[in-house]
Amino acid sequence: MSGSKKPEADRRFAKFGTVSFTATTKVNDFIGYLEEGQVCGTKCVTCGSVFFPPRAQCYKCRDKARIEWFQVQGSGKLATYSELKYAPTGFGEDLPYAIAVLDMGGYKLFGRIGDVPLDQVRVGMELTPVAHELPGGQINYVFNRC
Amino acid sequence: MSGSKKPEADRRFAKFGTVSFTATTKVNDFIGYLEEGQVCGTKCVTCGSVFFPPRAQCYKCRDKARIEWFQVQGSGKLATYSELKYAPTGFGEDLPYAIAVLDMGGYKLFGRIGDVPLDQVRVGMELTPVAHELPGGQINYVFNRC
Amino acid sequence: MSKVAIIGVGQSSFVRGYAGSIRELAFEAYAEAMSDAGLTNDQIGATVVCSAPEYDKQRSPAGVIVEHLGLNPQPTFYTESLCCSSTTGLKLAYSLVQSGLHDSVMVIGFQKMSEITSAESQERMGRGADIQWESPFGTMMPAYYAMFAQGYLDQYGASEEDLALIRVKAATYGQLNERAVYRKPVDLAQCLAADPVASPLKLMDCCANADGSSCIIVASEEKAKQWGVAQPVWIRGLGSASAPVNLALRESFSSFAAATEAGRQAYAMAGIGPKDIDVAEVHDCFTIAEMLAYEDLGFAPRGGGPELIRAKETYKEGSIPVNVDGGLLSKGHPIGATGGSQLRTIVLQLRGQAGDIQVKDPEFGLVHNMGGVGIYGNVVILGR
Amino acid sequence: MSKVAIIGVGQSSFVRGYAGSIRELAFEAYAEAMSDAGLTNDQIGATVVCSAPEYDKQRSPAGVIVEHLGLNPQPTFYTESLCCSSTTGLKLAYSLVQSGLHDSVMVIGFQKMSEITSAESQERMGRGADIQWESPFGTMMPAYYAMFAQGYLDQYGASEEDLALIRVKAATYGQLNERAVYRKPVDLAQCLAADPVASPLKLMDCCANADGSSCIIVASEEKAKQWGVAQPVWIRGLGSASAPVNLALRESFSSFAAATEAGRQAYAMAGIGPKDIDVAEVHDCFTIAEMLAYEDLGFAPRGGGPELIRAKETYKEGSIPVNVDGGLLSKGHPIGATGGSQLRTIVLQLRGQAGDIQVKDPEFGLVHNMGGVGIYGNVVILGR
Ligand SMILES: [Zn+2]
Ligand SMILES: [Zn+2]
Repeated sequence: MSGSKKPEADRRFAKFGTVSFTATTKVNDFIGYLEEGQVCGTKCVTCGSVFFPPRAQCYKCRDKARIEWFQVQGSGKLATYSELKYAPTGFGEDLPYAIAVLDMGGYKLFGRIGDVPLDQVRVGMELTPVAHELPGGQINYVFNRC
Repeated sequence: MSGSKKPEADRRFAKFGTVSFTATTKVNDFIGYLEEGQVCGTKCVTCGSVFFPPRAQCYKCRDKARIEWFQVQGSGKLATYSELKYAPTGFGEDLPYAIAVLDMGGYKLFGRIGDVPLDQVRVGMELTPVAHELPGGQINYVFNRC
Repeated sequence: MSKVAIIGVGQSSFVRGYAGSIRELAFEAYAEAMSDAGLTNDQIGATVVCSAPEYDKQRSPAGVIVEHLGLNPQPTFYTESLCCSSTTGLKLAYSLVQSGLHDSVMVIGFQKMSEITSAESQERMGRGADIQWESPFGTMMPAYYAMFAQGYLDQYGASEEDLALIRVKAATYGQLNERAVYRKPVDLAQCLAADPVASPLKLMDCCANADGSSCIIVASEEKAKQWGVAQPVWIRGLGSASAPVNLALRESFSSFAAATEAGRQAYAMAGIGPKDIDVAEVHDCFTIAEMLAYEDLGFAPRGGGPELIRAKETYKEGSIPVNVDGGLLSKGHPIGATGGSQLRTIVLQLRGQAGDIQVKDPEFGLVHNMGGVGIYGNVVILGR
Repeated sequence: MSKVAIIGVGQSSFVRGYAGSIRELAFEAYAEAMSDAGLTNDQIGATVVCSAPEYDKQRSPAGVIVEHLGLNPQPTFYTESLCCSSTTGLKLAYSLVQSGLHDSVMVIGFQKMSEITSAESQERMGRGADIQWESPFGTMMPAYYAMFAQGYLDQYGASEEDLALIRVKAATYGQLNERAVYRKPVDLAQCLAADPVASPLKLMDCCANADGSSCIIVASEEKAKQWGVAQPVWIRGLGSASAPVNLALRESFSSFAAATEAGRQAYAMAGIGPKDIDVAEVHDCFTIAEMLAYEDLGFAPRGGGPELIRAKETYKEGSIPVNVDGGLLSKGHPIGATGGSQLRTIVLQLRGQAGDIQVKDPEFGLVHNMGGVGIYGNVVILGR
């Protein structure tokens, strides 16, 4: 996989999440893929490290790193979660919602529970990460039933 | 001298300067005096230390300190100054203006040049600190010709 | 290797809405510690100022604080590691003394959380996580700790009642602490009936914000003797570690790797084990945090924390008294001041000056102080 | 006492608007320093992360940076002292090694000033002063330094042209520095004709903001030998001091007491004097700052700074080459990264690896790094 890179003006990451806090990153292609419906991580071909969240740099290989994108596929096990009764500034409209960690085996994802009713969420259940459009042109990913 | 103290809701310091950045302090009486036209410092009666800016605590005497207010009187010598061509956020309307340090002998004041045309300001000139009302109910002190 | 002593401790009252500035707040702990140590400013070689800076309007707060305390021209070192800033400060102070650079160092911790509005505070809380990959999902501190509570309860079959017992203990001692922000009694039913905040944590599982300051003065063994310090308390063990910020990179949701590693280091340096600790202060920003600390520090085996609190072993009369000053759950949690407050409690215990909460003849005390959700972990072992 | 070495140095390019996050920016200096030292992460015992935090959206940046660099579970110590944060970091790193707590420590300095908007940046600048007693008058950094320029020119009868000569020197060398943000030639007429910013300082008297990172790796003498470091550079002298924030509490407006005191300490620790220094990096955020440094460090007597620059004695071929990498005036000033960049230049000089700007066979080099308007002062002396 590859993606276009516009170092000077690439602020795509401002689209990530209900409220985005940072816009400039070398892994902005994550947003490009997400908009195409793909949740992607990166791997370093040199050493085999798998990165989620994705990274454009590998601390094991430094200048010898070769970074490529890969698509997160299949399902994982819910490692833990919490349902929020209060939300930080800007997230009030989203309540109630749950944040969670999904264990994909070789790596984990931090994100939100998607289409599971909150009273049915259980640690250990199988869920799948999927791209998710938000109001106002924003986008994130959520963990849905398989 | 003495002044009333209302620990819970005393936010008088919010009136200090064109833009005030902090409202809560144990030397809020400074504002009370300033509104009466007096620029005041404090002294510790126990050890004789003179404080400008005023302090409600004395590090030499700690729990043995006895703090009293005194009125800044007479004139001082201009130690240094600078005329600003750009201003920080919120101060644009004040341009042009000069910030300065006035040496009163036993203590100094950081403040603004008052009624001296900026092209006539000179290091060493004699000036007097006076209370100065600002738009919007704000207040500070400036250094005026004697 | 020569030893480093704590020779003075001080703390302000922890309150809601301190009626003064940060420099005035810092003065309160400073004044108490200086009187405690019997020093004057010329005997302080350097300062380490500790806070989480986003709660202040003042940039670079160390400058205005040391100016107000009359501690120029001594150098000042500002440090931040979220909620464990002042135990990080203690480690730096130890190293500045042990390295021979300074004879004595003052560690000043403070936080005036009421300096900014509650909305501003909320916004900053959101930025305490990984702002690129976590905050955009709508995170907050209680929900993070709640994820560890969920992970822990699920892994070991513990109950929300076990967590509530920790709050009941905290309130038992908080009532005795005149400097605590929360001094009301709390019973089990009240904890379990409290409003949910982030499942499975409820209101009574969470500590309160507070404004406060703390001050710890350390000195070389030589200076402690020269200055005639009556009851020096020695820094016996120091451990500190970090973990990834993003929870996606953590191995466990029923323990904190940074706390476990910091504890291991501190025990190794002190040459003792968990059974040698006579009194401990652990970081109980939430009830689950104290439960994890029991196990991360080896006071209980993995999964054995609930039995420890059910048997009241962490009460003052138990085998390992923990947070008998009321903990953060009662005292409140003025971020930068918290670690220093914990250190002060242990120093007073080791000196036999802890009053109502004095444990019997302690030889070793331990402080466990965490930054963020297990991001930074510090463990300090003090001894007579 | 055993020695502490600098065994690796790295720096990013200093640029306007870095196209990446702070963790990615920090990586650039980290990667260069690690390759320079020939180390892997398991050889790094701890990190000290240095910045001025108000320019980031990320709270507690140390956490995300060490996560990204793979430096968990090692402890991390965040420190801030405005523009001299990374030389403060160096002193802490020295003490962590010299105390025996860690064998090696990495000092990471960074600043991404473009992370926030220019209006937000302006607002924060206003809060760099004493927010209670100075900021309400409408202060900003150039005006503060301008007050020292006014005080200095008045006291010694120096001219604005003397200040401009310092900028001309900076530009001479900035053209040679591929990592500098400002690489154009500058002549005297251009300096004197530049728009006024805050009298008597004009545009060319001021350095530019920039995004950048720096990385310095220190280790014990034992480890430096064990790891086969070819050209260790030794930390010979360390000095640091503070001064009151509020200018009303300063004695002089033609010198910085904190720099003078820090220099005195560093010379005393190294057992040498100003005449023994072969190359120096001084904190030239404004031209007046370099002029004051000449005198505060003893390179010239009080009032003798103008003669030093007029005679080109601080050029590469002069008696005391200063800022021959272009200084902050050319490189730009990414606050937390600045001190580390200065240290890197001196390390390269002492190793004979400074390329076009190499001075002849230097034995001792000096770094002078100030925080705020003389609030914090650090002086470091390095030797072969
Ligand atoms: Zn790799
Ligand atoms: Zn006094």
